[in-house]
Amino acid sequence: MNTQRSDTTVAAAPAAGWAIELEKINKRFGAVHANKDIDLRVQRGTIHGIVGENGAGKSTLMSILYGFYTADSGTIRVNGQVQEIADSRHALALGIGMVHQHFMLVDNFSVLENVVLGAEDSGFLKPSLTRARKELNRLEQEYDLEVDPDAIIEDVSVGQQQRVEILKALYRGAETLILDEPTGVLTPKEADDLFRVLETLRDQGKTVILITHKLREIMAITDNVSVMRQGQMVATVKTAETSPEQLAELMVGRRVLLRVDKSAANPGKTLLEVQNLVVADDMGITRVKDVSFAIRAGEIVGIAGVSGNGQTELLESITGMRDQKSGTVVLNGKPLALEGDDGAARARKAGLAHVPEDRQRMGLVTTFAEWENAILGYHDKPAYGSGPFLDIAAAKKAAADHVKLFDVRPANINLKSSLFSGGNQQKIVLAREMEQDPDVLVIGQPTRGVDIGAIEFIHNEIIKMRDEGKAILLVSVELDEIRSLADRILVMFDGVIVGEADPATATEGELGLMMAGINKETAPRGLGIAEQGPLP
Amino acid sequence: DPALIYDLGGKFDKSFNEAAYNGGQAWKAETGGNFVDLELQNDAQREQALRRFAGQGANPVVMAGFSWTAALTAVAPEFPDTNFVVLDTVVDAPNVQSILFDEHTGSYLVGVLAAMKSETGSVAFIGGMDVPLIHKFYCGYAQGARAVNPDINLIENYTGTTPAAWNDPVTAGELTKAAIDSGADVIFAAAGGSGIGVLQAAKDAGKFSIGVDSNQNYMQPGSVLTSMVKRVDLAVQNALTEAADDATFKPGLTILGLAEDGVGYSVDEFNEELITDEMTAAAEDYKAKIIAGEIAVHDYTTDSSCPL
Amino acid sequence: MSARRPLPRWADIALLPAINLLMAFLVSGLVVLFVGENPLHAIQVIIYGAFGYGDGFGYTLYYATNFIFTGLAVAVAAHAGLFNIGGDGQAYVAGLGAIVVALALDQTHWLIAMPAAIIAAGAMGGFWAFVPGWLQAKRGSHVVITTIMFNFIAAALMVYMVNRVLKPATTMAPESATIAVDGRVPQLRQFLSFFGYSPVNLSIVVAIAALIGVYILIWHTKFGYAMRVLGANPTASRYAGISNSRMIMITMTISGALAGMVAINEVMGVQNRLVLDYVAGAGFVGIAVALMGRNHPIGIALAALLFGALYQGGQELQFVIPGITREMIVVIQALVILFTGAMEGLFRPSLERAFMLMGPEQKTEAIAVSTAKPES
Amino acid sequence: MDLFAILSILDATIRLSTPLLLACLAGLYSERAGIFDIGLEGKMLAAAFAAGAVAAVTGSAWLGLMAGMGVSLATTLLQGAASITLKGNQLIAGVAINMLAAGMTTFLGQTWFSQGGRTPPLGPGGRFEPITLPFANELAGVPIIGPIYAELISGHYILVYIGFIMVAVTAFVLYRTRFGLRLRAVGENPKAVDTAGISVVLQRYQAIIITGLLCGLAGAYFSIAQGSGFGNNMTAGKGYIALAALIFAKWKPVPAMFTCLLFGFLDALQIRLQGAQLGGVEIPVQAIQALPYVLTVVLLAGFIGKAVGPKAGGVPYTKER
Ligand SMILES: Nc1ncnc2c1ncn2[C@@H]1O[C@H](COP(=O)(O)OP(=O)(O)OP(=O)(O)O)[C@@H](O)[C@H]1O
Ligand SMILES: Nc1ncnc2c1ncn2[C@@H]1O[C@H](COP(=O)(O)OP(=O)(O)OP(=O)(O)O)[C@@H](O)[C@H]1O
Ligand SMILES: [Mg+2]
Ligand SMILES: [Mg+2]
Repeated sequence: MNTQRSDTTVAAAPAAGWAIELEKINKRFGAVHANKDIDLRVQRGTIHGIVGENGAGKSTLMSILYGFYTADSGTIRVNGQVQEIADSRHALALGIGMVHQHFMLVDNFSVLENVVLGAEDSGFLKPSLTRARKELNRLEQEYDLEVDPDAIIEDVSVGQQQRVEILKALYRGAETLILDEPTGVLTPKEADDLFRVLETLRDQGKTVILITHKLREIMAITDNVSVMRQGQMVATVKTAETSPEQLAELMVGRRVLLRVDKSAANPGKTLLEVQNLVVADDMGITRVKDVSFAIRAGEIVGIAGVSGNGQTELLESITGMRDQKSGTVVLNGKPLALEGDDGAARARKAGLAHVPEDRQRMGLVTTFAEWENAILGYHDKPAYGSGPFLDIAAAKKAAADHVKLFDVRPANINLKSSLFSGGNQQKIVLAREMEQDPDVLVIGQPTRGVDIGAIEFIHNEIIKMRDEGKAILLVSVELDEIRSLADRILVMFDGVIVGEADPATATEGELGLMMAGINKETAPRGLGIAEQGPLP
Repeated sequence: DPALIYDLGGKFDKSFNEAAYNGGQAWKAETGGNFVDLELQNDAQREQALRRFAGQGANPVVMAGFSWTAALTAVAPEFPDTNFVVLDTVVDAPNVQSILFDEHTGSYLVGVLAAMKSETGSVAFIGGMDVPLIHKFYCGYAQGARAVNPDINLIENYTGTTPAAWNDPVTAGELTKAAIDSGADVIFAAAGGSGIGVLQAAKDAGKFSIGVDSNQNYMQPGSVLTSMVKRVDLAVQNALTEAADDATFKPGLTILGLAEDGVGYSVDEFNEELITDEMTAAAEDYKAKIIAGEIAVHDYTTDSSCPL
Repeated sequence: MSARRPLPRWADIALLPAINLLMAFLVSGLVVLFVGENPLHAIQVIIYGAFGYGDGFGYTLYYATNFIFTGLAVAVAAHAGLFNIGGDGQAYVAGLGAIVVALALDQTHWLIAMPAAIIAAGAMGGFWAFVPGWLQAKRGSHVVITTIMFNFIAAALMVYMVNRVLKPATTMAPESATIAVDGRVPQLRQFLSFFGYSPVNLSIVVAIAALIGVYILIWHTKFGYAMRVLGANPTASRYAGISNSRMIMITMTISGALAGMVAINEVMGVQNRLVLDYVAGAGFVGIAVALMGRNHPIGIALAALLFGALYQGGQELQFVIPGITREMIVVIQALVILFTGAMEGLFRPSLERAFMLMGPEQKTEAIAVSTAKPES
Repeated sequence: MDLFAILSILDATIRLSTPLLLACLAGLYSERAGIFDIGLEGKMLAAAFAAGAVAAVTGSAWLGLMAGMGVSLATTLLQGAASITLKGNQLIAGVAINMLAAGMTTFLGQTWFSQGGRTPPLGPGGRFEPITLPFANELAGVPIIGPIYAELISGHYILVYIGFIMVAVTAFVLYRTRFGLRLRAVGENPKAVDTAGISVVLQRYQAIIITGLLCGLAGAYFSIAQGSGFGNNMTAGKGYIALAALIFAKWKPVPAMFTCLLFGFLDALQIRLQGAQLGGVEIPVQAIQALPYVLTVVLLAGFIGKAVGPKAGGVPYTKER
């Protein structure tokens, strides 16, 4: 139905011509048919959005265009010329650059080295580095993309890393820039900066292809948008002629509720209390500075903040993964003994469940079958075997239940976890943690990289937990998400809770100011227990 | 056919096992007979090899090396009609001939020669694996050197403590260089395959070395002073002939010493320039006295000590 | 561009290895030809020597016993993400425990001496692996280096112990006193005359028990689960509340104790005394065995049997064909490792293509399941 | 200890550390490119044999060296085919190479020379001779500096000097050239390299070619410089020690040099400490022999801390999950 319309809406060759034309692209990974007969045309000098559920094949398609994968069949035309893009070198030569969903940076290299890698001028590095430094300076000024060329990648924020990726592409003279979920890890401010850059690029006549799950971004910045579902291209429309609701329906194949629907909170007794927590990171730098707050049964407390302000360390410390320097975490009235490298086990036993920020690195063992991941962290429970033995049948039973309850697709508990799409991986983790019936649930970035269908589902589950009387601590860099889920918002800046806000009344602007640490003095210090000491 | 089994060093070690092999070859040339032989891969194969050869009718079965004790003790009673000959160790069974060598007396003589040749008053010994048998070499050598020069400085080193020490010319060479750096100018190598490194290093530094087991004088002509020969070849050759026939087979212990020419020092065209008449005379004198029992050379293996 | 599809499971675990093994023998055959011998005859001799008669098969099993232990040692550590190169040293040092107990108890009965020696050998071998494990867990010293170093240290220690402590004054060879008959592990030939004089002994029962034990440990216990989490993703294991440092130490200890069982086979079952260097590289063969066996007990049992057969068949080859030296056997073993282990992918593409041609409409369902097997 | 004794030890240190250093640098190229290499031992052994054999037959050390490097390279390419092209397990490939070399060298040696696997002793010209640096003799008389220059710095085989020059070359290549940048990148994050339009496979092959050549130098050192002819298993585990040194040095060239010197020094010391007394009691020789290894462990535990290798090491590069 929709393919029809795609032809009528943007059929005639536009004045500026087609930058990219893909025809009947097919790609299989083993048994997975990731791209089926895909057609896509991108007009030069526009920003073209691509949306679709997790695993719809967006990244695969773009990787084919970028020469990282080779299509099994199909044709690619760049600027009207048929091209066999054999590798990324070729794509780069054709003026196609790509910023991958997972950054393609060498962690222990400097920014400069990363930019130069693969685009060196000569056998010796010196001249290339000198030229790149100059060029970076120019690009930085032109696009207002500030980075320290000598900083080491692993030391800089993800936002900065992304700038490096963009600079890498621009340095190579990209005319068409592909961005795969660029805002998944960005703060609102960083995202705004990025969009400004993209608009500048468009104004200069460059072409941008933007993959994102956030329909708001699509509506705000793209000229045209294509929708993919289960390996197929289902529609391409002019952004001006569509609506988020329509896009969502195209993506998922059913109506999606884009707003969270929740009743007012009904808080009970205090379940989690964090008192004067001080935590250092791996390098020994203090990241959490005397943080105190409490969460009561039946409420969701959101922690907002620009990433890198201590949220990660706070979460890891509360959940027993990271030793604290001082302070106490009290759960259900009892202090938790969290020190040692198995603190997480004790936290869980006491009734604290944890959905980590980074599911692939932490929340899952990607080489394990789904059912094995369904008991991660809870494998010691008597429910999964008596004494030292593991009751595989019980674990599989639990996995099957999770899969059913959370609609994990494919519903195959024997499948290796890495073969699930990001959204489904997230559901696997959520199911595991929520189904243990914890008193307190700590969730980091619940919907990072997750498609809107799944987001709707995840948000509903979180609300459901709250309504069952659990205490929920939610950390997210998505201000929207915090605002729609949380009952109270704590804003964290530089390791300190700088203020508390009511999601119903606080505006995005106010929150943004607090997140930037502006009103440190004037903002209310918030909760009762936080009154205990002066600011450090 | 008779069988000959070498020890782990392998049959071409330029030293002990090779001497046994040469004995076999000499026997072959002499009698026109044929023998089967085998190199071991590991210790576990010893019993297997013995049973295999005895079982297929080889007689006699000759073994070279002190590591055969346990295997032969186990297997000999199983094959009472087979004659076994073992070199360098003693196995007490009615169908076993054990052949030992008086390495200490032979070493004594090369010690005499070394001390007389030395200008620095310092001589060295580089042993292979650190085991009592090699200490026996050293102890004889040391006594001989002290007999000539009571003040002589003795340097004693071993290439290692595992069987790999028999085959480590690099370490042996380094030990030699170290010994030379501390003043030694004659170095006795009782180190199996590692000895090559000693001979080479001595040659490179313009010093003298002493070979072992086989006559190694040819290996670095002009630098190898002499070799402490242990006539394993003769012993093997004789064993192959005598033990084949129960009439001539001599079960029990046979000791080959200076008197039997079982051990000694070698002089040939490669080293006659190096050994003066005076040195020959002294060595022959000591040899006669030892044979006559006037000089008792202490055997390290009797009490694990070396009184000097 | 032809899309390739994964092989059916049976082809993956049986056909492909068989082809690779064949390839290894083919190349070995060329080497045999090079020395002017008949390769077919050589293969015949190897197979006959390894499996053809009681004695030979007994020897095959005796070697395989060692390789099962060292293979399991490597595999257990590998599941926890640790590369234990120190099997040789661990097995060597375990000999101390075995000999001391065996000599102390050899007037009693093997039913008493053997279990006690198993504990002692396991403790010594385990300790020798625990220290590198502890250093890794607490000090971050790379276990690969420390286990290599511990191999060398073990060699020095054992020479000292054998020469200076355990050797009776009267013996020339560097070896301990001999264990009295009552204290020795019984030989299988005592029950089955089929095995002739071969040294295969009851240790093989311990080996089989170890195979089963490791299987249960890794896939059917909570500890094994935790081990595999650690091996696959140390961050996730910390997230799961698993104490990584404790796991590393315990796993290394188990690994070392398994390697230490070689001492039971060698010291109490075969040599009846402690000799120098009795491990003879079995620890290193264990690496190959574990890798070839995909760290799975069944694979390890098969790989150990293969290597046992190569050792024994190779020995036979030397007896029968004098032109083939012991090094030739090492070459054949190396080629087997190369083709079945490192170059196992050599024929995969062609095989996949062959399967595509044979049955183009493979059931995707079956394929999805086959790729889902957790890789170990 | 007088100056002479110290110089003697340091001199031996240099001699003993050279093959370690060459092998360690060889490993550095391969491991920095993401290929774990426990096959250093086998490659050195193969090279030692080839060098010894060719030098014995032709009487030319240089031809021997070429042969050693050639054979080592061929062996490396075989290993590379297994672990890069066929994406096989890198550790198994290394183990196989080690065994293959151990068997083949002795086997071929026996077949060709009938000396139990040894190659015939080398005549003059077949072996590298120590090089006397300019003015060594003239300066020898100068106090302190003179002996140091004449004994310690001068008078080594050419391969020794090549080894130490290679440290500087490697540091330069690694940190100052395009090749080095790509090499380091491909061992850390091959995907980043691939998406930057560089062939991961090609880059890795280039790296191991250098590994092969350096192992060739190291192996030749054993048979035609330090020794005179090839002997069975003559590398005696040095490949493993070199690997340990590489990890110890955290995969960096200059630290690698110091580590190899340290290991060489301990080895030299060990040789000279035999029969040493401590408080009137003779230290067991085994204790002294174990010293370098014990010290390595202690240093590693006490000072070095966690050695984190190139992140992509050991994993064959595939695009598909
Ligand atoms: N390298 C690969 N190997 C095997 N399967 C893959 C690979 N890359 C992607 N797939 C599979 O192909 C399908 C499409 O994946 P792709 O990454 O293109 O989805 P996507 O639309 O980008 O999803 P997301 O929104 O989660 O990023 C998925 O089923 C995925 O599991
Ligand atoms: N520019 C350089 N030129 C030569 N050698 C260098 C250079 N930079 C680093 N090195 C070598 O690396 C050692 C440590 O350097 P550094 O701490 O920068 O490495 P790193 O950043 O930790 O590791 P990596 O090499 O992975 O970047 C130095 O002692 C030196 O040997
Ligand atoms: Mg994607
Ligand atoms: Mg650096």
